[in-house]
Amino acid sequence: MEQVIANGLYLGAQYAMIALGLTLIFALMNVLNFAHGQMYVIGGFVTYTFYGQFEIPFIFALLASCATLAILGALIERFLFGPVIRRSSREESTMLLAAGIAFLLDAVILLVFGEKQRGVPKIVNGVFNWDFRIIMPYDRILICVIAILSIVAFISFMHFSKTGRALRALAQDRVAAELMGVNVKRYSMIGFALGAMLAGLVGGLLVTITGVNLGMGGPTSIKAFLMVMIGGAGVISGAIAGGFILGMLEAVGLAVLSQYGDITYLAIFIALMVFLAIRPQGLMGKPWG
Amino acid sequence: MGAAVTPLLEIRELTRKFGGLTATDAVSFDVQEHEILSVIGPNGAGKSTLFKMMTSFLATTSGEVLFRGKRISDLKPHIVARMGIVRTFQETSIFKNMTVRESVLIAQHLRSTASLSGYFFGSRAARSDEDSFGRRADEVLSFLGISEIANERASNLPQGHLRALGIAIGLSTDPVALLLDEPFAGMNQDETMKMVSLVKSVRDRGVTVLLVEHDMAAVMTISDRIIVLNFGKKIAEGTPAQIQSDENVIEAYLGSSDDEIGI
Amino acid sequence: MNRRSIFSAASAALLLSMAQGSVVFAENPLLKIGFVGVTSGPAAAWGISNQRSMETRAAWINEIGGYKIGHVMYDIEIVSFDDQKDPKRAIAGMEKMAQEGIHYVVGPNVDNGAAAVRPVAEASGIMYFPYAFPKELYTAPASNAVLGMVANYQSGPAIYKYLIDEKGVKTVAFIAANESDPLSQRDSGLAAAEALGLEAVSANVTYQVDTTDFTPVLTPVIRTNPDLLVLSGVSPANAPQLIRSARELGFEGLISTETAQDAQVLREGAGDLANGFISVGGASTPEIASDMMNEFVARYTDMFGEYNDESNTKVYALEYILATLAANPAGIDDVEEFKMTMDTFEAPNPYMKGDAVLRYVGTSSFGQRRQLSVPLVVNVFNNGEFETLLVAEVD
Amino acid sequence: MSLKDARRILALAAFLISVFWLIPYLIAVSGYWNFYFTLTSVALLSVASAGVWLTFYIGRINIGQGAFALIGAYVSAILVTKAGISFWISLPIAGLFAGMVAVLIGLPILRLRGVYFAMITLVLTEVVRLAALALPITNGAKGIVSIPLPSELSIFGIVLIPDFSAIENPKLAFYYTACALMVACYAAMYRIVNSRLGQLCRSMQQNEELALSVGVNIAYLRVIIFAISSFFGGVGGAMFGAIAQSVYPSSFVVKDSIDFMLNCFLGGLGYVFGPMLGTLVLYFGWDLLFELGKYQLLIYSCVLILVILVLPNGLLSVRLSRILWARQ
Repeated sequence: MEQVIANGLYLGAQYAMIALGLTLIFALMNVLNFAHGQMYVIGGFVTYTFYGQFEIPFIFALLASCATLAILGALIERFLFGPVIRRSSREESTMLLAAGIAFLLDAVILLVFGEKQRGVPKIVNGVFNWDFRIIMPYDRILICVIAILSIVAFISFMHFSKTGRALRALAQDRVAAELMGVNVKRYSMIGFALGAMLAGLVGGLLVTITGVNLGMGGPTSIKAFLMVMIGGAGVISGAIAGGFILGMLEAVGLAVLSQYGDITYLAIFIALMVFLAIRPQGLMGKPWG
Repeated sequence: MGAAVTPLLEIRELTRKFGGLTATDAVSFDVQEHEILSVIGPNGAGKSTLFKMMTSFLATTSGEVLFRGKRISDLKPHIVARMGIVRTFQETSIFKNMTVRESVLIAQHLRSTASLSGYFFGSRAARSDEDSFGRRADEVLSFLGISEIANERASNLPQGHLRALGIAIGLSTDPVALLLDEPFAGMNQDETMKMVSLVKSVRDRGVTVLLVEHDMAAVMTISDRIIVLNFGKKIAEGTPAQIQSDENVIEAYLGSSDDEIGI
Repeated sequence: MNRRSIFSAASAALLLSMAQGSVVFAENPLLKIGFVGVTSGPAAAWGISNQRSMETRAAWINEIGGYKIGHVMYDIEIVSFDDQKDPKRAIAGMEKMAQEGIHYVVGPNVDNGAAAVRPVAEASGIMYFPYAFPKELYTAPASNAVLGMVANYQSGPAIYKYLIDEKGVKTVAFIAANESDPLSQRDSGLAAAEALGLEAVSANVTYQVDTTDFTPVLTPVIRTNPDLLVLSGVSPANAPQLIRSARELGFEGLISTETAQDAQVLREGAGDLANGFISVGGASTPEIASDMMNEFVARYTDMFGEYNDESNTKVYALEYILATLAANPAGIDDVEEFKMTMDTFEAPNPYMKGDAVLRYVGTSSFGQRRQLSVPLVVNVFNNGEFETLLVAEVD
Repeated sequence: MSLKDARRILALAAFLISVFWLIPYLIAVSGYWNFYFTLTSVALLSVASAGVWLTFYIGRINIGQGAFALIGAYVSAILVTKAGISFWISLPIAGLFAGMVAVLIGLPILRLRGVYFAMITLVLTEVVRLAALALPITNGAKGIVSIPLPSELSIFGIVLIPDFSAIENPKLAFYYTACALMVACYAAMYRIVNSRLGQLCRSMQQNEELALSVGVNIAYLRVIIFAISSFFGGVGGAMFGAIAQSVYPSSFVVKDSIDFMLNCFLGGLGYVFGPMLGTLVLYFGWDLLFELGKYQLLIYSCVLILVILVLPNGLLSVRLSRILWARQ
């Protein structure tokens, strides 16, 4: 049981981080960013290239991932989402753009980084083993701690910095924020860059444990959608809660239903559908239509 | 028993709670046929909640609504609408991307006789529906004096026309009672006066009109009777003259910092 | 109107590009061999290792003046189609091959693609060489599909038997992705293991293909403490994670799979934890690789920057097609001739040391010769390299 | 007859002639036989996409059509292989079954809007795939293979549709069948959109509360529309199963669901024939770029993004075609 909870916590921390960036972008622009997973993968590959190939210290490689993705995110918002959102008559149209970008990033990843699974040397060796009740490699514990710290840092940033407050105002009500003097164009770009950067950060962190390959993008996006839905779309605390809940669900589900293997995920997904049908706004979201 | 006519609508002890908050608290009143009845009160007094419950858009926590003596609470909203109790909303009460005439055509849906498949295959009932809807739409538009904007898209209309469209939509349903949610909000003096006469002419067609409104001047001119809510409770009921001199009402309004209300 | 103009523009574009295509190779007549498989998306590694090994070999042949079939030297052109792992696309790809007049196609890489292209291939007279295991594809009345590798229901027993005899394995656990191919492979692996008297202590645990962290998945499996953990139909991307998680959870038994893996990927993803991991490979290990194999690897690395060990088994399909055609040139336009040759065809295996031969097998599994005799090489991973554990042959 | 009607009839005639005569003629002349399958796919995928478009029409983002296509494919395959029913009878049953499932699922989930509905439908695709893997009747991971070609359909001894395995060119037969399905499907859509039904749907799409308050039974309407939408998905899926002669749990996956949705976006959500054009461009486009080899996906996605930048409201928002496509 302790192992299950530890697994759930660890999974939850990494999921929550993936969901954070997605929900931020969703809250700001009402865009369901299908390319979020691909951004995560790029983050992983950048860290792989710098840390695994060029043997630059891990922390710098991680920063390189963040920077790359922040720039990429800013460019995508400035030249793609921004114009399309302004000109399309139904805001769902951005989904096609998001999917197009996901295809594009997939193509770029394939051409630049290749088709193989990549991994990097472990950042910390050794396994924490508490009498076989909890077994957790040290690098996972470290990543889990970094993830939680990053989440805390992100929340403080959103609450206490000027940029963060502007972003939250924007997320709450675009028109009102504009009236209050928030430069909507500029902060949309910053917000998107920040969301993308979070994807890059978590990609860079997780490459040390899970490695990275070009196929991880799409499924990651979909998993992130699920977490965001569980917690409530566009709500930061919801994304975090959603991440931890999905992590726990998987850990517990896999432990309890393991002998029925084939239906573990079927059960999880059906439970999700029922939950969302009953409580569409998720745990903490506001109904949105 | 007395020979009193059954009121059109009886609101009995209507209560709605949202979590710990009581939006309306045991509100009771009657609505007589062919009157214009306004519900006023400071922001958050529970006026809109009341309207929503009367049209079944919101479930009641307790209490009930009777229509011609029959209970209509808990019926589906479109059933209540079909019985003739129709609500229009605040600014958003339009179909943005439809023309005025299309909107009015849609609004007659509850008088349709054909089935969905009838419409698909163009059955005789469907065709006769379409004809009568068309005639009726033109009649409503000319009655409200907005025939010239029949083919304009709603999203392109100015404020005043939007409200008229809202009323047109409500009126096309051929309602027994029309519940208007802030029909005068955001209008200037001129527009308001036009609207007031419009509402009166609607009543003169035999429609009972209920209003939720902030604009006191308009309310006082237009209403036969007024209900005042404060913090979910009914604090007064009477003719405009009675309400203007009611101490509870004056206190409620002075006590609130709502300065748009000029009592 | 719109539709028509797009259509004609499309035809024009296609004509143009085809015209160009045929100008480039002018000296020898061109023999086109097709590839329909997945070269993008999550499973890209499977198809790309296939496609690249074919392109490497084709470039090599063309460089040395072509391949002699009958009295003619042919240049080889590889025509590839990315089916995105979608059976609908795979059919379109096979149609495209038929359109190009191609009679020999390598692929598709997965079960549903291979099943979906069957009607087209049979109607258009195409022999295809899938890397998919469903027996219906190779058993009569089907006759156009040739299994391009060793099926897991063939390699599994060989591996299990070896492990029982040499390592004293008694209990086995299976884990598979919750997808058609791995699940089918798990089921047949399980049947084979039980037939050999192994006790299966856990065979129901599955994981989603998109899993990145296998600790929760493996926890209950490891609890059963098997002697052998089989990763059924595991993709090269998942293998290192699975191995790593199992070892970190304290698992000390053997781990094996019946699919081909890449040493570099294992090295990066699991490092020393992958030591002792048993997988099926081709013939690039030093013990058995011939000079030709070594040159192939060198050329592949030259062309694409990095070798992929999965290509060890995938180099064979093209070689078989060409060698069989050389044995009976009439097969170039007529697959019935090719099929007749298959029963008796035999040629030396250029990629392996010793006297191994290329021939068609499969009579015991399919009742007809519809499988390439690829050497069943079982490798064990040790300190970053594969070492050959045993070599066997399928009949 | 007004000029507008005359133009419409002319456009329809031109369309029918090009689909049923000109394209086969061009293929026969040019010898590009492989276009038959591609165009057959386009026709069938556009039928499924039409369903997605219908749900967009009532203001719901549907990323679950893959689920219904898979259901349809399995129902037909099971009926044909296990119950020995003629494919032509199984085809409408597959559609109806998908529609029935849609009613059951739709009742609770159609209350949701926006991304919430979208996400549930997305999960639905995965649920159906996993169920297909787990249920015994679907033959699990091994799929249903070796499905016979559609057999003869005759009424009172009059052969309506010949046995596909006996005719010389089943490709052409499938092409005609798929196109006939497509034409029927879009005719039905056109009729829905241009009848009062369409007005009701649009009233829902634009303002559900108001529609409800003027007496539109939106709960009923949206279930009906969702069922029709899924019917199209089921029929399209069943037909694909017949062409591939096999069905696997992965025959229609999340990616397909997303593709169906993208087809609608690309063609234009405001146009009945949007999904048809969107499917043609997205699906055919990929095939045409086949010559680009490893740059195929790169070029494809760049072109796609450019199109969205230039025409964010879909291809049909270019107004060259007022004659053909009734603007909504």
